[in-house]
Amino acid sequence: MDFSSFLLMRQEIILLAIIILLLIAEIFIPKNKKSSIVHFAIFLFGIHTIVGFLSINECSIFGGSFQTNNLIHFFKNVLNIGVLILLLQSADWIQEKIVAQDKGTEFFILLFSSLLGMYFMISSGDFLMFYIGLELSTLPVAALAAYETSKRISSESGIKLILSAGLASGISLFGISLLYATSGSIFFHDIIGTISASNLTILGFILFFAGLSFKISLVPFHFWTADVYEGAPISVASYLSVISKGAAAFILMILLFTIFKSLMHIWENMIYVISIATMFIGNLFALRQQNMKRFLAFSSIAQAGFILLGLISGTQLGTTTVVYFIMIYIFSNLAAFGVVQAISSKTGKENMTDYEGLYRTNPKLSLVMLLALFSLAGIPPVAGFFGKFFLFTAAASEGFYLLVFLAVVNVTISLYYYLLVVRAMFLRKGENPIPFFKNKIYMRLGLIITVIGIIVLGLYSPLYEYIYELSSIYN
Amino acid sequence: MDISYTILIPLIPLAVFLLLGIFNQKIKPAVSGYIGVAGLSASAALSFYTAYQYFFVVGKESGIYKTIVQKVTWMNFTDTLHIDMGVLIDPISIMMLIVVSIVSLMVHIYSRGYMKGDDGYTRFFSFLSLFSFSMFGLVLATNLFQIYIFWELVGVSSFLLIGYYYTKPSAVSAAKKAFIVTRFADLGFLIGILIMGYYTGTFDFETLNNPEGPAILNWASTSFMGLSVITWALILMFIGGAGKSAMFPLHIWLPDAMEGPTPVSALIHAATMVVAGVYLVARLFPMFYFVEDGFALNIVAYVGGFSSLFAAIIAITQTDIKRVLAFSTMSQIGYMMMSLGVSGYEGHEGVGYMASMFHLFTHAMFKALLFLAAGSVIHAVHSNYLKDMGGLRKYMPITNITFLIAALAIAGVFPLSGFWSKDEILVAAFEHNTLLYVVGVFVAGLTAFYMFRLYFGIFWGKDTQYKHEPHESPLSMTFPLMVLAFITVVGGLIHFSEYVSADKAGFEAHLNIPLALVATAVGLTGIILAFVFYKKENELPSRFAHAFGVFYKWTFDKFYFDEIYLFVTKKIIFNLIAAPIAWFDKKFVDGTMEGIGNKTVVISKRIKGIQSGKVQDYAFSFIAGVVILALVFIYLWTN
Amino acid sequence: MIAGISIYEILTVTSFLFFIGVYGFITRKNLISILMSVELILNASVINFVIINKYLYPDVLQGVFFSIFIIAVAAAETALAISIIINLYRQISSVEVKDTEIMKY
Amino acid sequence: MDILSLFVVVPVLTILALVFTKGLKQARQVSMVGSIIQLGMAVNLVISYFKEKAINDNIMVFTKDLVWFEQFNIHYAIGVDGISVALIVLTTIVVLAGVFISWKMPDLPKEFFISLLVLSTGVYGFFISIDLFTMFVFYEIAVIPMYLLIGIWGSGPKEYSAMKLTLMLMGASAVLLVGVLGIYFNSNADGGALTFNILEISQVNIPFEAQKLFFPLTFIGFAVLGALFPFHTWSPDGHASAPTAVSMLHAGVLMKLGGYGVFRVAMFLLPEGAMHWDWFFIILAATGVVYGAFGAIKQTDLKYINAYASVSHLGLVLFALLTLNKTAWNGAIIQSLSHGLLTAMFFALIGMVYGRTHTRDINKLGGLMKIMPFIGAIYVITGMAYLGLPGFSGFVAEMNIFVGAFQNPDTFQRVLTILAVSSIVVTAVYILRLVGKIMMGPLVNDDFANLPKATWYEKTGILLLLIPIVAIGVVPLWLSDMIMASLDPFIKGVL
Repeated sequence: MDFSSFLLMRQEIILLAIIILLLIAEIFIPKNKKSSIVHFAIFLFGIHTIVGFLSINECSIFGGSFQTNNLIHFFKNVLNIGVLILLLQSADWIQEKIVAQDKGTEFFILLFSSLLGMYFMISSGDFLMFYIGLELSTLPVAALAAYETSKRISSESGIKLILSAGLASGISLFGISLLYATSGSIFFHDIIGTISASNLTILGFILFFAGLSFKISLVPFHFWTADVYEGAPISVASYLSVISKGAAAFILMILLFTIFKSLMHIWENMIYVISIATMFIGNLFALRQQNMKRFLAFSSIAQAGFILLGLISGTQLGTTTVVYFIMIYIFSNLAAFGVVQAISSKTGKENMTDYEGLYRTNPKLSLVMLLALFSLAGIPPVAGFFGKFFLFTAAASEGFYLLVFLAVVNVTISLYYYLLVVRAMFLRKGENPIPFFKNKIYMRLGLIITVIGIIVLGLYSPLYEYIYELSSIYN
Repeated sequence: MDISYTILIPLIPLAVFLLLGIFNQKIKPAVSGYIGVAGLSASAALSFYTAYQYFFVVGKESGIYKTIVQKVTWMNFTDTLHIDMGVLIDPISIMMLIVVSIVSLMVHIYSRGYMKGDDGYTRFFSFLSLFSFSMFGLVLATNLFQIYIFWELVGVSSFLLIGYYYTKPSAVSAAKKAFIVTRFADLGFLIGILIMGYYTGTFDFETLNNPEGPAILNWASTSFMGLSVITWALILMFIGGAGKSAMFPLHIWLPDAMEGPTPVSALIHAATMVVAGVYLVARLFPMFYFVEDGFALNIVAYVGGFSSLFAAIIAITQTDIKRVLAFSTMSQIGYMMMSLGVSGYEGHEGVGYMASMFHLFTHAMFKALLFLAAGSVIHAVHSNYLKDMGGLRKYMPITNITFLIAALAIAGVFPLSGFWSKDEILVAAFEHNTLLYVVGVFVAGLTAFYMFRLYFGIFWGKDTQYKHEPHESPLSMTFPLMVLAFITVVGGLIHFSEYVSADKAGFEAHLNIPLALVATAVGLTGIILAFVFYKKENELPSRFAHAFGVFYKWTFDKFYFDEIYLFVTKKIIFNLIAAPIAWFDKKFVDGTMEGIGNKTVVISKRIKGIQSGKVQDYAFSFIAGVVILALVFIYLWTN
Repeated sequence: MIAGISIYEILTVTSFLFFIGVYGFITRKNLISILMSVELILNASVINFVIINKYLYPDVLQGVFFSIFIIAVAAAETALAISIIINLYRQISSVEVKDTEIMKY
Repeated sequence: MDILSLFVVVPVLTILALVFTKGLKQARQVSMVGSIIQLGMAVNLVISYFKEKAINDNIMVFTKDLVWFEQFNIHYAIGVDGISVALIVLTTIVVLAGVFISWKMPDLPKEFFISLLVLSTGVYGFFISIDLFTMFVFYEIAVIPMYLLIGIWGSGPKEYSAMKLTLMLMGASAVLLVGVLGIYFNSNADGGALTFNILEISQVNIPFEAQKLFFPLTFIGFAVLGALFPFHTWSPDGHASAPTAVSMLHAGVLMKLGGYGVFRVAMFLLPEGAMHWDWFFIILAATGVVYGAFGAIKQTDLKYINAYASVSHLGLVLFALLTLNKTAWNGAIIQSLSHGLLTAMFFALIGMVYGRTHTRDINKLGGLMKIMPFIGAIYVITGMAYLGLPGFSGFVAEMNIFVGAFQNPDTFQRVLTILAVSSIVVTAVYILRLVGKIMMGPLVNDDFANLPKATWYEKTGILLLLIPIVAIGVVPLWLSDMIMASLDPFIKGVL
């Protein structure tokens, strides 16, 4: 292994460099110019995002601990774009609220660390790397969730997250230890060869799966989600619901399709059941939420249930549709969170009733929200429809018609509560609507990118074809 | 022979209708009256020309009046079934053309006087033209579907004209009733057509009516509940005819239809539209006669006979003069039906057919006359009720005379036209069915009685004191009366049997002297009785009414048929079908859908407790989830 | 390899440890105690890794290294958790778990 | 740009133009121009269709095929036959009439017209698609604006109705989606590639078991939009709350998507399934015909009456489709057109009455004929046309349906046919009740005495609808033959 192979970890290294640069900047930027750190961070991350698109070779380094390929690389880029949008959307909030408390740099550092953890998690080649990536991605987020130290709910959400995450990773680790016991290795490529459907393996797998499901917030491992989203700052909730969830779902898919392939007859049924439970529970809870963040939390739980529909097929088609869906989901959910963020940071209002009459005062924001919700609900011609349709196609391709049917029933339920928001914004006039306000450039940019994504991702088919090609390795 | 010009007969009124209808607001009333009369005159002239051409120039071929058809395809159903539009000329259609055009023209002229000053003058004429168009179309129809199409159109014209005074609730409900009852009957007609079309493969009258044709020869090929399907079809179609011709028990709309302006009653509800049912049976007479040995025809006969008796009895007690005339119309149409029903086919056997058509013709004239005269009376005294009339002969001489002529004609007094046609009907009944003959004679007596009750009641009887002194109607109204009276007098002299007969060959009809004497005697008895009862105001009528007691009351209330229908529609259809359906829809069908939605929300509320906010509960669920998954997937569901 | 003690006994112990941790997590009333329970669970895994490595696959030290990392991460996690708890304590003067229930349903 | 894609492009361009308009005046003028262009295109389409058909006897003409998602074999595939041409023309007419009727839209006019045009884009796209996926996409595009249209501009319990309507229709489309996927994954039964293309699938012998399973899903999925009993309850509430133009478009055009979809997808692609399930659904359809008619008798809200009437009339469409007979099918398509025009007309009239009197309760209305003669006269005419009077389109349609339905000697079907035929009487009852109550009789409310007469744009909208109603009713041959010629490929499936 020569030095150049470090370049294969280019994205990780650049991100690490950004973190260090920010640390240095924190030291050298004088106190009254701290707000420039926001521009600096966004600038650096923007560069990082763009550089990320340079192609990379498939590789496996550190004895197989770290591996990457085009699909993983592509997914990292998707995560980058997501985080970039997130940064754009929360830039104003950070400037006004966080930098004022002199905690701006740390915010970025924690966020980037978490992202770095995700890189390692999805690039992991053994359970150790996976575990470290997982923890690296979770722990900073817990800190971020509790970031608004003056707010009680923020601390509460932080403690709930850290404790639940601790439990989940403990259980997951116990599962990994059992898997280690039965297969004799923590390297994925070794495990593939030795894994068999013994009871201990299945137990280990289930424990491990539970730990990962926690991150994707699948039922019944989802309970922390809503509380944490509600208490955490919006950008953190947004990060948890899109980036963190997306990355976890992605790695779950890779693990299921590779090392646990031979357990497919087990996890197929498991996912079947969990998927139904997740969709129903997520939707049923979302129905009566009034707080927008909580609302989006349950909606994102339900969306996770849909992702499982793609997983269940276990084919290249499934891989493609899952990646495609996650990508669309990231854009859609970020758009929704972006609007919530914009309104919340201007007015502090987060309830659905506060949105009444929004269209008449802030038509553009409402339209973004409308598109986002339609995309989440799966209404054409916005991208969400294509994402969902293809997920269903993937499930149906393996004959899971009943599952698809239950999923479409859930689509209808979910449409109901998405329309509740539309109702508040468009149908009602509202006694005290949020007055018109103009967003700053970052927020606008952030929203525009999501809108473009929501519209283009679905209609522009070559993107799907591209993902399909990349996914051929998981056939 | 090219008869394509006959298409203009219906089209001219149509054009008038469109003209008057579209520019309703722009045309001055006087002008629209002239346009209407002019249009109809043109149609009438063409009708006469056609009649002349047909009967005297080109119609007859080797002793038989041929059927001339010209048509175009209007719509295709299947390879064989299609709707054609065209004209069919044969003796009865020509006869109907004449009837319709004469009466319609007279009514148009009459209306110019009668409707003067009315708000909807132009509208009235446009509706009249619409009706004329539809009626001409019906008469000239070449096939079942065409006749059905125009059948519906006359129905709607009738609706519009009955409801002409649309601000009057009674007129509106009468119009609705007329339309719905006939629509109900048309349902039978339509199903009949469907059956006929399916089993014979054609709607064309020519093919259907050909005694040697497949439709008639193969009538027995399919049967349903013991009868040939063709018989069923004919019965169903007769239901349609019965509805339009106000046969028992579908007659209830006709008396109410008198809510329309009187000229309308004269035109539609006396002379033309109501005989459409008779025309329909006559149009399909070979089928009725040959299929299943005239089973359906017997039904026609009995329904007709019963209706005529039933209506005549009711007519005796009614006090609204238009209603008396309406029941009289029903009775006379029953006569025609009965006559058709007892008719044979060939030669003199077919006297019933001929008599029926003959009576249709004469009845149209004198009944239109009666109505128009009655209209003239109503115009003068502004009331429909006998109690408001009496002694009018002094004020309205022309009306008096013409009404008398018509009354004598309908009573069957020699030598007026009614005598001849009624006599032929009784001959036909006598030759084929004694029971119906007795009924016929009895009805003849009743008819004479109630007509003269009416006549004496209006023009003689008590000397009523009028607020405004009544005066004779203007010429525009009396002129049609005189024309129609003239036709009523001379109409009987036409040798009808030579032109119109079931087998189209024509035959020589003779006056059957004994039967004629019986009928005349009965008629005169009726007149004399009426004279005794009503010439001068006296106690006799009420004493007799008392003597009949309950029966009188029943009759006066028209045997409660309206109430029965009301019960069926209001109580059964509205309250027992529609209301429960609406309720069911709200509670069950919609309730289920709502229920699904509401239940979802309820479930959502019920389960909110599991999101308790306690991190330890979450952990418990987490662990429980893991344990359950482990148990299930290690031990239970292992494939 | 410890004489006289087979892997089963040790695994039984770690399982007990694991479940004690789980039980503690679910029942303790104090956030710090819950945190300790999490540590128990992690420790159960740590011992598991070491024992499995030692008894079953002694030639490669994967398990041992894994356990070192777990300990490190657990330390970080605890530090973070404690800091959040302290922050919470500042606001509500309590570290009882029942005081962290304001967000629910 | 090909002649068909224009139908999607022009509305989209109109929408884009609308985005830049300000105020009611500009918005309505832009929409009017856009809709008139569409009408012109429709006329052009009819002419070109006849020309093309003379030299080209493919099932579909003007076909175009662009690959969209290659992996799924999803294409943007378009083409029309006589049926779709007829329905496209219907749509253009109703849209234009709808724009005229909405001439005075007080609240958020721009958004209103945009939503309206989005809806029409969906409808056009649906009618021109011959790819199941594209079709499905357009279907949903057509349905979803209803939520906003009813919710924002509606009246009464609009939020409730809008939600109910949207959820039921989207629920149905969810069921449909399963059906579509089922068809897709069985489209390789003969060894070819999986495809969404309707024409290609129709050549494939989908296994009977699959047809049996997926026909009900596909059928119900579409038929809910066609107000199949007992899934019709969205329609009365939805119509009652919707603004006039939306009711027109919805009942007039959108509900036709149901019948069209049933025919084009469920029955065309799954003929054996259709024959297998026929008995069941035909009972529902026939029940719907009578049930809707009786339901209409009892209602007192003008729009509810019309909504139930639509249930009855569209039940007749489904009934006709299920009789599996060419004549009846022809009738079903004509009925779709006819009902589309008539019901749009009715809703337009109701809108005018409501706009003036501010009530739709028939007990509070009466004698309006005297005050607004034009509206009154048209109301009577429409009523008459609605109850199937000859000379209007309804008659042509119904007769085709009845004659066709009667061609099957099966007693069961005969009974249902007679049941369906009997609805014409019930129709007469509620129509006359309606006309009698509100137009005729004495004036019930003196406040009504000075209500304004119909305006030019109202008259224009009405005449736009009336002319085709009469045209179809008086000279049905060309339309009937155009549709009939397109039915042959369908009939091959079930015979």
